[in-house]
Amino acid sequence: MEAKLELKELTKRFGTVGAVSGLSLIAREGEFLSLVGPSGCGKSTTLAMIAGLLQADGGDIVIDKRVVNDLPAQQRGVGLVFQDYAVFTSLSVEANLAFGLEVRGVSRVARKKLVKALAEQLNLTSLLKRRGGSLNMSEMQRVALARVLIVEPKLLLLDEPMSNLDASVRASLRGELRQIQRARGQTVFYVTHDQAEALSMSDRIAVMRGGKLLQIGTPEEIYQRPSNRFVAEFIGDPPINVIACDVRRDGGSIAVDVPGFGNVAVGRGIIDEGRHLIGVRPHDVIVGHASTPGAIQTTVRFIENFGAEHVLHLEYLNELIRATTVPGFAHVGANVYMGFDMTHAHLIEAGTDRIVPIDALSPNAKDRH
Amino acid sequence: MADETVKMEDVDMISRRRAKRWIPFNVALVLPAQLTVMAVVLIPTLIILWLSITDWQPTQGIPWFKAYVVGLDNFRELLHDHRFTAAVLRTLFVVIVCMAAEFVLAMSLALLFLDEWPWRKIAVSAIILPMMVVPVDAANAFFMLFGDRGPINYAISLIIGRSFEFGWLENPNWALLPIMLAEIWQWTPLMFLLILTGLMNLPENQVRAAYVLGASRTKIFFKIMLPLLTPVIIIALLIRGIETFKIFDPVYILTHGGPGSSTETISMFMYDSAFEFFRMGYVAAAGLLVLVVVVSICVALARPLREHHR
Amino acid sequence: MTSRFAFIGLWLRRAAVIAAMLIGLFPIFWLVSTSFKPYDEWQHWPPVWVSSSPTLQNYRIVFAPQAAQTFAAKQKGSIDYKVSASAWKAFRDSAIISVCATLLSIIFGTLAAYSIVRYRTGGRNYAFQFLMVRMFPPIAVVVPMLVFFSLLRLIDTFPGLILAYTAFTLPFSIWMIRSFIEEVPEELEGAAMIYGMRPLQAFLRVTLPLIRGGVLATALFVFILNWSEFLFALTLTTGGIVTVTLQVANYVSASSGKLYGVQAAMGTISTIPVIIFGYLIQRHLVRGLTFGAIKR
Amino acid sequence: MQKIVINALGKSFDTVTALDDVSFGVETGQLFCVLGPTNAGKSTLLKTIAGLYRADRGEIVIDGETVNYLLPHERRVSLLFQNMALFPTLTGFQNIAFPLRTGGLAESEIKEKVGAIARLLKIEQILDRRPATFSGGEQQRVAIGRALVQPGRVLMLDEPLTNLDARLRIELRIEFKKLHKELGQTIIYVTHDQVEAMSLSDRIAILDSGRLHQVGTPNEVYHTPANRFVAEFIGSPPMNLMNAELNKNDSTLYAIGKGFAVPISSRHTALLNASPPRNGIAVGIRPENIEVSGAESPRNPIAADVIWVESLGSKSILSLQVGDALVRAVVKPTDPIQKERRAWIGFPLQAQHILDLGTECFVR
Repeated sequence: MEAKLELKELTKRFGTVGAVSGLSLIAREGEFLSLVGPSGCGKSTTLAMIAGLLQADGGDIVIDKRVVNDLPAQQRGVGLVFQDYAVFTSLSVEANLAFGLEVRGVSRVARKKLVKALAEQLNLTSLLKRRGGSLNMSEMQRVALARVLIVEPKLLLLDEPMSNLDASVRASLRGELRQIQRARGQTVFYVTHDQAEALSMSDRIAVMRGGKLLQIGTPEEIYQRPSNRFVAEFIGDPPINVIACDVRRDGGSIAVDVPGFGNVAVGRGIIDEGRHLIGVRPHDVIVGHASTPGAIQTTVRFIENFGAEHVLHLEYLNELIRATTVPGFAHVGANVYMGFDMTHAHLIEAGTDRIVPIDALSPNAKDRH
Repeated sequence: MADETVKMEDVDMISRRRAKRWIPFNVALVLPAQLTVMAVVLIPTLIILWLSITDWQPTQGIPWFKAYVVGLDNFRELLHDHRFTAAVLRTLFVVIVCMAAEFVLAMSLALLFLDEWPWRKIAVSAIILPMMVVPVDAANAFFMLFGDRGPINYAISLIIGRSFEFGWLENPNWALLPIMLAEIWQWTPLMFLLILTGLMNLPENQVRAAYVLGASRTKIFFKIMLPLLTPVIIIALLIRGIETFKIFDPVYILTHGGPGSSTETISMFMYDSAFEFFRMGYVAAAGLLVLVVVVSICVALARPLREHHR
Repeated sequence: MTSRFAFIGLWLRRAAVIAAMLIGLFPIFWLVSTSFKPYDEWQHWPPVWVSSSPTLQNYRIVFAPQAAQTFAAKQKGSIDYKVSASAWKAFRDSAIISVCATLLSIIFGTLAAYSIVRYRTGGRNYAFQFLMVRMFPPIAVVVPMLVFFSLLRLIDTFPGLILAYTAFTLPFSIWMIRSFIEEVPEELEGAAMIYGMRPLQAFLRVTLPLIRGGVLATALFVFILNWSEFLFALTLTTGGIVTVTLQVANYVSASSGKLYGVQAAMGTISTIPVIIFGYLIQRHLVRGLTFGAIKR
Repeated sequence: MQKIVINALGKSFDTVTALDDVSFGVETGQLFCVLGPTNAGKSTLLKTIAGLYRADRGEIVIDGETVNYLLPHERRVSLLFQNMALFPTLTGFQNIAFPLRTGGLAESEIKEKVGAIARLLKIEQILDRRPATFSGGEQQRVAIGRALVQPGRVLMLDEPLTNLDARLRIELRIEFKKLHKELGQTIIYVTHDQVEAMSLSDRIAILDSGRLHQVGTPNEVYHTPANRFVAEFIGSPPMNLMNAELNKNDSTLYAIGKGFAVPISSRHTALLNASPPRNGIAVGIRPENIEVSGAESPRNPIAADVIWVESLGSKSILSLQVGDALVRAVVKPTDPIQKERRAWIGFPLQAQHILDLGTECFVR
């Protein structure tokens, strides 16, 4: 598919502070691309540069094969939904939707028709006569989205559009937004600090930190094969467990020992011997009521109840290890056995926080059966 | 057991006292303000009600409360008093002209100050200087400027090329102009300051959103910024309208309502009636009429202000 | 986005700003300039822009009655004064009245504003009745006030004028301070109350320090209003108390009209404190005057 | 013993009813959540308990004492405001020490107590700075410190995590649980996020428009919701509710809707016979209880179109079209059904909930 948006070595400094440094990425035609990271990572700055509200200090912004660095915002063909939605509070919803058409010289009759059609599509018909200032947050969000969609931008930019909404509303809007995007084949560039939003909506996710791009890939890639410790810890709820381990080289292969568990896995990869870290998702922590090979006994300290599943916090040395179980599996204070399913575990190199690709990291054959 | 009962009642007493005291506490806080206002506004208003139906004049030598009741004669006379009706109409004319001029000037000036440029702060300070001049002094300055041998006439002389020594303040057709100019000169800065601050504090993202959507600057101004500015404009006009309606100082200093009664405003008319002709009953009636009109206009106008203040 | 309004030519805009500044400053310049002119330049034709022989004569006349008499004698006795008292008394009287009335207005106004904001006292329309005071043309209440004041023997006294000034500035005190209080989240007072303070104490110790800039600005604004007031001073005094504005208006000679230079001198010195205060409060003034319509 | 009892509490502002006949009790040492959407009246509830608002009706009892007419500080409760309400002119230290100042403690004692709290919350390094320089997380910790330094009879937390980054939220959630365990405080925790409420609390009260819908343990409100609001508010994704008509066939009661027909359990049948619904019913089923397979079978008899897949990493959520209803189901991230366009679903009898559309309450 063709590249709709390309960022080449994009850079922005505020004073001496580098907000974005050397960011390069491509958003393909019709793709939903999320830029995710903690606050202050430079994602909103990136968005403002693409929209034309901020001047880049270095690098190129290419939209539809055209360098737009020096174009004013209006001529870039982008649509922007602000974090605070910026609905025109003094205009009616109808006038809000018609605004972009009006400035493009669309006739009154045609405007009315287009507004009506889009309002029906987005369930806004009942709001059309209301004043922008009288809407609640989730209504504002839909109006802001519709206002931008109606002019059919080449690229739709969304700046944390869910952060002002209640959790319950957020979850239902995720699906809605994604469906609208699919139905229209709209290229979307979505900025958020919420990894759940990014995972559930995106075709691809770019993880950013400190102005730099750490990893870009499909949600599955980002979740299952993070490139470093930050991505692994940032993505996933409940978060991944990161535990100290010892790596031994054993001929062409390496062996991973976890204190208390002994040798948990073997595989092939390039990593120095010594103390490293291992990341295991709570789903891959196996909890049982009976002793199994490779499992150690532990106590349940807390339980987080998520309704459909419970997350146990299990004592391990001076830390707690999270494990996902079915509801009602154990109660607080219960003694259970825990072990690791190592097939999806990640080996994190100490010092660099890089995740080392290991061929066939597998449970130690000796302990099996 | 008896002890216990007493204690329980004590607790109950404390609670009840609190329960009762709760409301008076906040009322006590507004009491000083409320009493001051009542002393200076409410009681005089009651007195005005009485005086307006009498023909009391201090020169009659009888105390005001023994004055002769004439019923509605004062009001009847007022409605047929051309000097009064002329003063009312003239005041409304001054209010409308001044507000319009101040608004247009202030808005155009404020738009010049939206950009950041060097010396901007100093220019703002210079432009708002007139509103800080004591009004009586400002009126005196305009008296000098518009004197027959003042700098205004001199400037006109230079332009038309011959000596021009027009008596602005002595001419019944022109005397109102210096008064209004003094008022506009003094108070455009306030309107300017209000509108400028309003403009600088508009929700930035709405303007940016309109910009990204492709709207021209004129369009952004009329369609987005102006409506957002409405509450500020209403308040600015309200403040200025109310104050201009009471216009007194420049009239008193510049013309004292003259020549004849050609520049007499409502305040000036009432002042003269009270302190030149000592017709207190008549002035009271006029004051009452004005109060009723002003209060009803303000109650009507207050709605936008109140709604905005939720 | 740097220049939202580039649609008028840059130079045209600069010229307009300079013109506005000149128009704004000219009357003030004339006032100050005249205050240094000797007698024969006051109404000279062509007008004298800046005196070539500046004099402090006018200022001397303002402050020293003897100087005025000598001056009158020099002009062949053709100038007879309505006022011969020194301006010092006017400054003193004005200061007493303005300071007292301002303090009362601010104290009463702060308490009332606190009650209205935090306790919603009197419901939604209560604060509005205070604003209505400001809408009354003062002249309409002057006559009954004279009657009422004479009953209480308040005419031509400090308490009388202070009472009138306090009442007519209260609307501004209440509404301006109210908008400043509303900017402080009530949770701050809430926290102070939960952790040991009584309600009024919480307001005075937590909220008031945060809005002191605004309260000070309101106080200076009210002071300016009081200092510049003319109508009440004119009608509620009978010669015992003379305010600054009265003093200015009274520099009128029975035979030759206004004493331009003396009025200008008095005007210049009476306006100086106002201008100083005015610049001090400029920042807070707008937010207060718009009663919160402009958010920061 | 009951630490706090709220009895028929009512509060209105002008014409808006913020709290309407709210009653519940909190046991000593419990972490009690009040859960509801924005403007449900949650903050009003806390402020009324703290004495910042006066209750119009009803009673607030703390430790057996009616506190309605006590001043806030006399109630001896702590409240963490949603906006933190740190005193901007005071340093971090002074903010935390604030509640101690009225107690007449010696300066050294105050230092010691503040120091202990700061260590617990790991904020020792910011004690000298003003709140304006704090990050969101730091502000929050200082505010907690101020609420904890002089332990009140109850600690109330108003949306303490709402203004934070999603990531920080996940981390701090468990910190609250730890803190609660360490301090043994009675806590009332207000939130709009059902995940927080479920994962943290001992009991949950669900509040909407000033009215309580249900009070119960997380398991109770999740597995036996009282009404539609609770069922749709709790759970992510929430419970599926599919409208249906009752139909008797061979002595078995069936729920028949557009595109599906399911038998009704004998327990529900008995209840439905006892009080027949007037406006039909809805069949409720939690997404994780739906079985999805690629082929029709007696276990999975209902045909559905896969219209949408959300991948959350550890699981995937399928949005399925059944008749005209949208049904969501949770499957493993590796489930091949995600690639299909057509699926067959079924759900076990015991996982069914029956909602009476007349009363909007579940049949129990």
